[in-house]
Amino acid sequence: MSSAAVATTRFTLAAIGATVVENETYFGELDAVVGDGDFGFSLARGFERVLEDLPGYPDESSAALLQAAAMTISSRIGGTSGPIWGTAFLRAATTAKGADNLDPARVVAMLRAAIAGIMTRGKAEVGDKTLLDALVPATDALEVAVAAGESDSQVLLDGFAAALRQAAEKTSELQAMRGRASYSGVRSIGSPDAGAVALAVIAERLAEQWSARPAE
Amino acid sequence: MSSAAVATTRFTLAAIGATVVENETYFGELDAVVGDGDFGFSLARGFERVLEDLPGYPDESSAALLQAAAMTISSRIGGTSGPIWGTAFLRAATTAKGADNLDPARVVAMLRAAIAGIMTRGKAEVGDKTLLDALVPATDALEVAVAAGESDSQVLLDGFAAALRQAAEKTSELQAMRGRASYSGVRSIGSPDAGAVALAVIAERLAEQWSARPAE
Amino acid sequence: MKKFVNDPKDFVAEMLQGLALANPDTLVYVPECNLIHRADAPRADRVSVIQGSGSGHEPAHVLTVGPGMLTAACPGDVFAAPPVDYVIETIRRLASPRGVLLLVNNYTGDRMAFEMAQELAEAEGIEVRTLFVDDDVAVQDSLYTVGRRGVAGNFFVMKAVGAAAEAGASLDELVRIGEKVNAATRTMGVALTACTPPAKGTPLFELGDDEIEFGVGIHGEPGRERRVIASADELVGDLVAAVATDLAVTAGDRFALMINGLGGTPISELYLAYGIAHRLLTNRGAAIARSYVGEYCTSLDMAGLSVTIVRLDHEITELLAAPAEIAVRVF
Amino acid sequence: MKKFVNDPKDFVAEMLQGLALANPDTLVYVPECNLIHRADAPRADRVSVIQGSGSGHEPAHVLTVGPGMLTAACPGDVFAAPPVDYVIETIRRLASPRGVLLLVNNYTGDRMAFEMAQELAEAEGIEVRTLFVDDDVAVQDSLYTVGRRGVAGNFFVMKAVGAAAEAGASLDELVRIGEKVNAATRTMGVALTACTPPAKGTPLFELGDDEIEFGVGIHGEPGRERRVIASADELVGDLVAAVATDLAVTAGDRFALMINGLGGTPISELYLAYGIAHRLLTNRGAAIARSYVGEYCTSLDMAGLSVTIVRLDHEITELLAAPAEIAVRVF
Ligand SMILES: Nc1ncnc2c1ncn2[C@@H]1O[C@H](COP(=O)(O)OP(=O)(O)O)[C@@H](O)[C@H]1O
Ligand SMILES: Nc1ncnc2c1ncn2[C@@H]1O[C@H](COP(=O)(O)OP(=O)(O)O)[C@@H](O)[C@H]1O
Ligand SMILES: [Mg+2]
Ligand SMILES: [Mg+2]
Ligand SMILES: [Mg+2]
Ligand SMILES: [Mg+2]
Repeated sequence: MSSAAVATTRFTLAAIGATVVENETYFGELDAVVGDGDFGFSLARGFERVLEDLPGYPDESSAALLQAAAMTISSRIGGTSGPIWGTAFLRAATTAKGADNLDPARVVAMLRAAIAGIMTRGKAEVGDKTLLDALVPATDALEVAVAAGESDSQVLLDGFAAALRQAAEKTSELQAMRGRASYSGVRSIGSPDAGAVALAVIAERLAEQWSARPAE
Repeated sequence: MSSAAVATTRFTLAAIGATVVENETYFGELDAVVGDGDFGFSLARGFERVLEDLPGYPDESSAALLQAAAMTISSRIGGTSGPIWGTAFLRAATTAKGADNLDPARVVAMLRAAIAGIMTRGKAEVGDKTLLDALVPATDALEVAVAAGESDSQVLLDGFAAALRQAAEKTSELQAMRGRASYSGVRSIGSPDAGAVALAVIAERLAEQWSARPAE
Repeated sequence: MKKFVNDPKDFVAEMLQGLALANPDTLVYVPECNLIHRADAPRADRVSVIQGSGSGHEPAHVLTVGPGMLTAACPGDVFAAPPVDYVIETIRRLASPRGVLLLVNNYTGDRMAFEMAQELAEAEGIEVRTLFVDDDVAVQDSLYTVGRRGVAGNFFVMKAVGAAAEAGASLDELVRIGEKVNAATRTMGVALTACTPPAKGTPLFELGDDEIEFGVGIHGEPGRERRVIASADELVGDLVAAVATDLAVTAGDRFALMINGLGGTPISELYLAYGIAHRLLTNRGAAIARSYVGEYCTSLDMAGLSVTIVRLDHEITELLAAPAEIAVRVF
Repeated sequence: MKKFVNDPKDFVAEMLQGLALANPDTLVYVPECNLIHRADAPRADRVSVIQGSGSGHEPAHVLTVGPGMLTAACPGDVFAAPPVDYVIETIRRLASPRGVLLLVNNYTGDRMAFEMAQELAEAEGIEVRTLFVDDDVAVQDSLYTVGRRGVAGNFFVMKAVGAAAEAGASLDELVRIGEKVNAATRTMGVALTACTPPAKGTPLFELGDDEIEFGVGIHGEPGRERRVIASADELVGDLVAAVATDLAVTAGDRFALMINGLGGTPISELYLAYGIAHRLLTNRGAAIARSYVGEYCTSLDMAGLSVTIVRLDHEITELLAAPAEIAVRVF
């Protein structure tokens, strides 16, 4: 496997981790509106461990790196987010297996696998006002762009982040049907889902830093 | 005994009771500054009962009336104020015994007896920042005025109330040595003693209403 | 934020350290997986009863570990279900040949962690059953597909199952008992103030000086409805009406009645509320055979209370009355 | 004000009604004199142990009535000692040929009411002794001529005297034990928030968002010093230093350690604080032989805690460990 590809995955994990840690308070506040406010704390405790352990993760493939991250996430993050994010990373890792480079089509396949994993784990569907309501439409858009022949990763990532942001904002219109927010009934309408917004923030930061990724 | 004198005592008790009940919140706030805030509540629960029972109190003498009030106060008021005010009224009643009319000299004697009772009961002295620091100097002033030949009860009462007010305000300069306020140490300096201010308020209200007392 | 806390990240660990230091002979604390278990567990002749959930609900559940109640408690961070790994490790350490019973309050995060852990533990050959508690009548709309929440009523499930386990009941028997008690239990709560998680540092939601949250959960999540403060008679009356209607209280029935403080409510107010609830239920012809007033399942420093009723039969009454020795020492 | 209260004037009466309804078999409530007593008291072969004080400190003292602790409690209104008449009536109803012991926290109002009542009861031929509790080291300046206050340490006096009375000890013996325990006990507290008496409706004092009261009493009266909030390590460290210095803790001594919540502090924070205090004392070479964490003597809804230490000898240890059955049911 190309060590450049592994370096990019490492770079990506580091960027995600840093964004989650920096946004601990913000993500917690998003969850506090109609949830219980622990989302930022839970994610941060897991991803600060990912950042800490990242140097020691196996270097042989992107899949191995992602799988190691999935393990850290599962073992350190509690609440709903632990199983959800842990499953997502694990499924993505499995789908990355055997790939020399994570080309755009492969990334779409990894996202699809992550989505399927989240759905199985959380029994949520699109429309239930969860992070799926950002991830599914943004993955759809990414797939369309890739199918249309776009291959510049910066362009694709920018588009993905924009789609996540747009869809995350739109979750404000939804009533929560899953998770703690659902207990507030119609009062959950009017504010966006914490998990959806977190995905948008993470992708936006990654897109901003993408030009600084290791040379391939 | 003159029934006019008894009517005046009745009128005085009613006025005191009404003032205490009206000032429940204010007296409580005074006690809250460095005390525990129950002074207004305690007094009000006792004097509302005095007002209620007053029509049934024995009518034969001022002493009997005052003694009945002392009993109600002792049995209904808790905290420091129950024993202090109960003792004061009881001693005043005893000193009133046998008097046909409560002339100014007699009133001074009753106040002296009340003061002695409070001191025995509470082991407090002048300067300890209690209601004694209003009652003692005001009684001194009253005695001087009576000795100087003043006999108009309105004039005497006005002077008594003014002396109470002045002395009560001056308690701000003292550090509390008795009661809950004493636990705050030097922090008790700067605000007046609740009991002292309450006496001033009661005397002022009585002086205002004095012209409406039953004809003698 | 004004709290007794050092680094908020260490909040749960430092609380558990204190709990272990205060109970050196009876409790064991395993920091690696946030585990508190009886010093004499696991026992080959007893089913191990384990309850997990987020922290912030003390005395639930770390303080209810002991003979006659839980074998172990496996808490997560404040308001967060424990990570799956902690649960698996807990099950492994408490595994008994008679089996392991997991008591889980019905929340998405808790369900996922315990279901995943059960799967893994079974794969390792440990016999595991899971019992979900869902006593909160505030969540009743069928729209809310996640179902009712588990709140203070979980105490009764813990107590009954714990007593039966102590007496040597089988795993099947414990599941039967737990399901029966859960089905006979209803709770509804009201919050007068929001709570402040140490890591957040500010109240979870804003309430006006005269506003309250009706039908609130135990995680500081807002309730079903925001209202204006009313008299104790009215507030407790509405809570009693909600649980009594849902459980179809009828004359002649016998109940346990619990007033549970949410963390910031003085004991005096809880007893005042108890008196109101007791009278309202007996006015309906119900008999109150067991009374519980105090803190059983809290929401950090939230001021508020919940009312729980349990319809009693002979078996439940006996199990509730059985002795228990838990880490809450009052005298 | 957001509280579970109807007319504030009825607050104490309604609380006591609730308490009586929750404990129908064991407690008797006498509304005329705010009295809660054991259903089996007075007994001709036991000294009656009675504690009075203002209300608002629950579970002290109405909830600590029962076998092995108090025979009766005689509370006043919130933060107000009971009227003398209530105390006399209480003594009359609980009079025993073996005598009556009054436990009184050292405050002016309480002293006066109980001393007057004792005088009157003795005139009626009842043998009465009074024991004053004054464990609060926050009041140490000789300027404060009223002396130290009685605060959460009164629990240990009640518990030891209650156990001895239950075992049939004489009035003299109880006085000796009570004085010994009181002399071996020291407490110091800190408040993070002011409390709100129902009748006042607003907090007793104003504290800024980062301000705390150090050396606070249990009546919401301000403490010795206003400070800025600090870490739990620092706050608890200062409290431990104060009590340990005053009681001259030295290596090798054995202690009971209590973390008492003042009413609005979550159990989690109390255990966190317990861990700190335990470590600090053992660092000084002291051994902690008995641990108490929870609410023992509160100040309505005040957030805060106090640290109490009791130097143990064999006799005190035995009395503290003796069984007791009080009206706080946790399971
Ligand atoms: N059933 C579910 N399936 C997928 N995602 C979910 C589900 N429930 C909640 N989420 C996501 O998780 C986020 C909250 O995560 P977290 O705070 O860890 O959960 P909780 O505190 O409720 O256990 C929500 O904003 C939402 O995006
Ligand atoms: N030892 C004492 N002797 C006389 N008066 C006292 C004494 N201590 C306090 N007082 C008076 O009582 C007032 C407070 O009364 P109250 O609130 O009933 O007392 P507490 O709440 O401290 O028992 C004080 O403002 C003071 O005037
Ligand atoms: Mg959450
Ligand atoms: Mg007072
Ligand atoms: Mg959570
Ligand atoms: Mg008082």
